[in-house]
Amino acid sequence: MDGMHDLGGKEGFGPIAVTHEDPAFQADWEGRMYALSQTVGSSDMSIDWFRFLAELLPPEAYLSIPYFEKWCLVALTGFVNAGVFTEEEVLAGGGESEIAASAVQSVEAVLAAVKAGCTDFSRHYAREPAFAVGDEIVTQRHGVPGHTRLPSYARGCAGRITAYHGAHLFPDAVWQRIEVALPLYTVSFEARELWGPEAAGGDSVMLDLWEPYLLVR
Amino acid sequence: MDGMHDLGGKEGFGPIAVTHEDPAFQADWEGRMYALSQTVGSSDMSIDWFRFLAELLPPEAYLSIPYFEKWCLVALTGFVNAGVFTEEEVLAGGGESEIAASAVQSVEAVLAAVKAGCTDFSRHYAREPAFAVGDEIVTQRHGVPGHTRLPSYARGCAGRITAYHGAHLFPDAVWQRIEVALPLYTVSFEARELWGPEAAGGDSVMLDLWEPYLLVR
Amino acid sequence: MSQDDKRDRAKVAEIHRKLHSHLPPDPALRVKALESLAIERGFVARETLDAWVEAYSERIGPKRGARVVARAWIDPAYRARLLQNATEAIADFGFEGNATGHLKAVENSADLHNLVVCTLCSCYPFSLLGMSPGWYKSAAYRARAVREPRAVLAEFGVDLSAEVAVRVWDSTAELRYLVLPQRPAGTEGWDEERLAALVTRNAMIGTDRDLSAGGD
Amino acid sequence: MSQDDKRDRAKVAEIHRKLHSHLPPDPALRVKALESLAIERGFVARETLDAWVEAYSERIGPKRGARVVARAWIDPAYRARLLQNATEAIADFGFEGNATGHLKAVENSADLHNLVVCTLCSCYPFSLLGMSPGWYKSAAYRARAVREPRAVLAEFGVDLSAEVAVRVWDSTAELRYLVLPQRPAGTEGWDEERLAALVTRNAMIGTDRDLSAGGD
Repeated sequence: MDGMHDLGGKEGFGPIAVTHEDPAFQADWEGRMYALSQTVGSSDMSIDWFRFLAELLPPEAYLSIPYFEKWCLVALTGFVNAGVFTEEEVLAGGGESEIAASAVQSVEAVLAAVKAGCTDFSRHYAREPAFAVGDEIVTQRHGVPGHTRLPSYARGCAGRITAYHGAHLFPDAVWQRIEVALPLYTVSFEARELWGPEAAGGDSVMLDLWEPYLLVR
Repeated sequence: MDGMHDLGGKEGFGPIAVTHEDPAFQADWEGRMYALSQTVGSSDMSIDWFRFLAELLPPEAYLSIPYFEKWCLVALTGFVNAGVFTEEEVLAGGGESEIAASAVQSVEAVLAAVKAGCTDFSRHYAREPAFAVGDEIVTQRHGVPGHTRLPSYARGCAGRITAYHGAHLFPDAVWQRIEVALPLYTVSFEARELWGPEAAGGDSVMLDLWEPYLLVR
Repeated sequence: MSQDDKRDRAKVAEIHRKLHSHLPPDPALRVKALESLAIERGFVARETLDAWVEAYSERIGPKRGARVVARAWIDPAYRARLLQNATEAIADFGFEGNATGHLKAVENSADLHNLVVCTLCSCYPFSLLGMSPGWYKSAAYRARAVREPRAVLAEFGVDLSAEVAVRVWDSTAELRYLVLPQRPAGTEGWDEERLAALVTRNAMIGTDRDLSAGGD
Repeated sequence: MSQDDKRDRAKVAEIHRKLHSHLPPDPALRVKALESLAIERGFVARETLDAWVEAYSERIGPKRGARVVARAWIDPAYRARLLQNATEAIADFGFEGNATGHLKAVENSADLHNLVVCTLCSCYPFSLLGMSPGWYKSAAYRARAVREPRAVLAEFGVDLSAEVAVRVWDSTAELRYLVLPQRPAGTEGWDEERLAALVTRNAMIGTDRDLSAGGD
C-alpha cells in the first residue's frame, strides 16, 4: 500500500532534532504504552498486522502524532476490530473498577521475557531459492494493495544480491493470517540508481527483500 | 522535489466529502485570501515560484491546513523571502494605521481584470519538437530537486503522445527566474502501466508533459 | 539548480516553519495579517478586495460553464469550435480569463467518461467555473482520482459499467480541462437557457455524468 | 487480497478515524484508556507494566550494545563471531531478545561508513540498544537517511570526506543491524569496561563515527 508510512526519500522535511543521550521514555505515557504493547496482545495480532494497522492510520495523523500514540491507536483499533473491546468502551476511557488481577511479573521476570522474545522468523524451505549471491536483479515496478515491505523508492530499480538468509515469514501473506515463508535476500542498490545523479557516487542503500519483490535482470 | 504535494496515487485517504453545490467561499477569510492573491503580488513572483513555495511548506502542515491558508503562508513567506515584509512585521500581524490608499477597483473593473488574466504561456520555438503525435515514449525515472511537473506516479512509465501544444514556459526553469519555453505534449498512459494489474483495463490517465520529462521508447 | 539566495529552498522552508509555528493558528487571523500589511503598504485598497470577493461570489461561477455546454449541445458549429479551441470559443461569452488561457474541452460519450484533477496542486479553470469545490482541493480527491477513479465516481453516485472507459486528465501544466457532458434525453427543442439549468458543476469536472431533464 | 472481514482495510481505517477524532487529543489520556481496559479485563497487572518500564529504563539500554562493541575490539575471535552471527554472539551476555532474533553487525572502516534506518516504520534492536531515540522515529530521519545520508550525518556533526562511502541499511525486514564503529586511537591496552564507556548509542546506529578516547 502506497501509504504515508512509506517515507524513504520523501523531501521537504526539516532538520533532524539531534540528540546524543536520552531517557528511555520521554514521558510516562510512552513507557506505559511500550509496556502495554509487550504484554497485552490478542491471538489475532501479528507483527505484520500491527504494522499494517499503523499504515492504515489517517495520513495526516500518521504524520503528526507521536510514535507511541500511533502504537496506542493501533492497539485500540486492533482490539475493536477483533471484537475484544467495543468503540463505546474505548471512547468511555475504560471503567474504574479493577476486576481481574493477573499474575504480576517482577523486573527479573520481564528481563527473562525480553530474552524469550528473541523470535526466529526463518522457516524451512523445501525449494531452491531463485537467486544467488552476486545475481543482478530488478525490483517490481508496482506496489500491492496490502501490507508489503518493498519501499516505493526502491521500486523498478536495479540491484545486486549480497546475501541470502533462507526463507523468512512473508509479510505480504502474514498480515492476512497466511503463514508462508519465502527466500529473503539482502540487495545492494547504488545511490545514483535510486536517486539519480544528485546522489554521491559510491554510496549505496541495502535492503532485505523477499523473492517476490525481485525479477531477473 | 518529492514533496508532500505530489499526492497522485497515494493511498490511505478516506472517503471524499462530496458536495454538489457550494458557495464560492466557505468562510470570509477564504474570499479575502483569494482576492489578495489576485491583487497583491511582487515582481519576484511567478506561478511556478508560487507553487514551489507551497511545495516547501512543512509536510505535516501541507497535509493538514486548509487550501487558502496554504496560499496565505505562501504569500507571507514569499514576501518575507523577497524582503518586502520582515518576519517581525508579519508576526506582529500588521499595524492599525492605513497609510497609503491605492486606487479602488469596482466589480466591473474586477471582471475586466479577470478577463485580462487570460495568460498565454506559449512561446515561439525555433527548433523542431523531438516527438510527434503517436510516438511511444517513456518518462524520466528520477525526480529533480527543484520545482517540476512530472508527478512521481508517472515516472519511469511508458506512454503515447496524443497532442503537441507548441512550446510552453518550462516550470523547472521559470521558478528560478529563467524564462525558457520547451515543447509540451499530452501523453496518454494506460492505467495498468501506472498502477499495475489492479487497475481497470481500458482506463487511462492523460498528462501534459514537457519534452525533458520524456525519453524515446 | 540555481544557488541564488532568493531561491534558496532551505531558507524558504525555514521561514515557513517559523511563520507557521508562531502565527496564531486561526487562518482568519493569518489572512488578516496579510491583508493589514498589504493595505498599510498601499498594495491594494480594502474596497478592491471586497469587489473581488463579490465578483467571484455573484458574477463568476459554474453557470458560465453551463452556458457554454448548453450552446455546444444546440449548435454543432459551436461544439466543433469548442473542441478545437475552447479558449476562443468561451470568449464568445467573455468567459476567458484567469486559468483559461489554454482551455481544452473533452467530450463524454456512451463509452468514454472524462474526469479532471490536478494531483500536484489544485489547478482549476477559475474564470469559467468559478471557485473550485472543497473536495476538488482535498488530498483525498487528488490522491485517489488518478488511481481509483471508479471508486471516486461511485462516491459521487456515478456507477460506471466496465464498458465505459475512464480517461483522467491530470492538469498539472497550464492546460485546463472542461468536460463536455452528454446531452440528456428528453430535451429535444429546449433552448440554451433551459438546457444550461441542467448542467451541474460536477458534470463539467467529471464527477457527475448522467444529467437529467428532470420531471421523473 | 483476502476478503476476510477481520482484515478489511476500509473498516479498520474507519475505526481509526472514529477513535482518532473522538478520543481526547492528549496521548496520555489515550494510553490511560487502553491501560484501564486492559487491567479491567485482567489482560495485565498494573505492577507488571511498572516492571516493564523499569526494565527498559534501568536495565536494558545502549550500554548493552557498548559492551558488545568493546569486546569485539578486544577479542578478534569474538569480533569474527559477531560479524558471522550477531544474535549468537550477543547471547554471550544474555542480550538477545526482542527484535534481535536476526541481528547483523556491520563494520565501519577507514573508507566505509554504515548507517541504519527503517523507512517503513522504525524497527530497532530493542533488547540490545533499548528504546530508540526520538529522532530515529521521526519522519525527517526516515525520509532523509536513505536519500541524503551525508546531509543527515552532517547535522549529527559527522562530516565525511568523499573518499568514505556511505552504506545505508534500511532495515524493513526482520533483520536488525548493529554498527560496529572503529576503535579510537589511543586506547591500546584498555579493558572492556573502559572501552565500553567510549561507545555512544549513535555510533551503533551510525549517526556518530569518530569515537574519542577523551582527554583532548
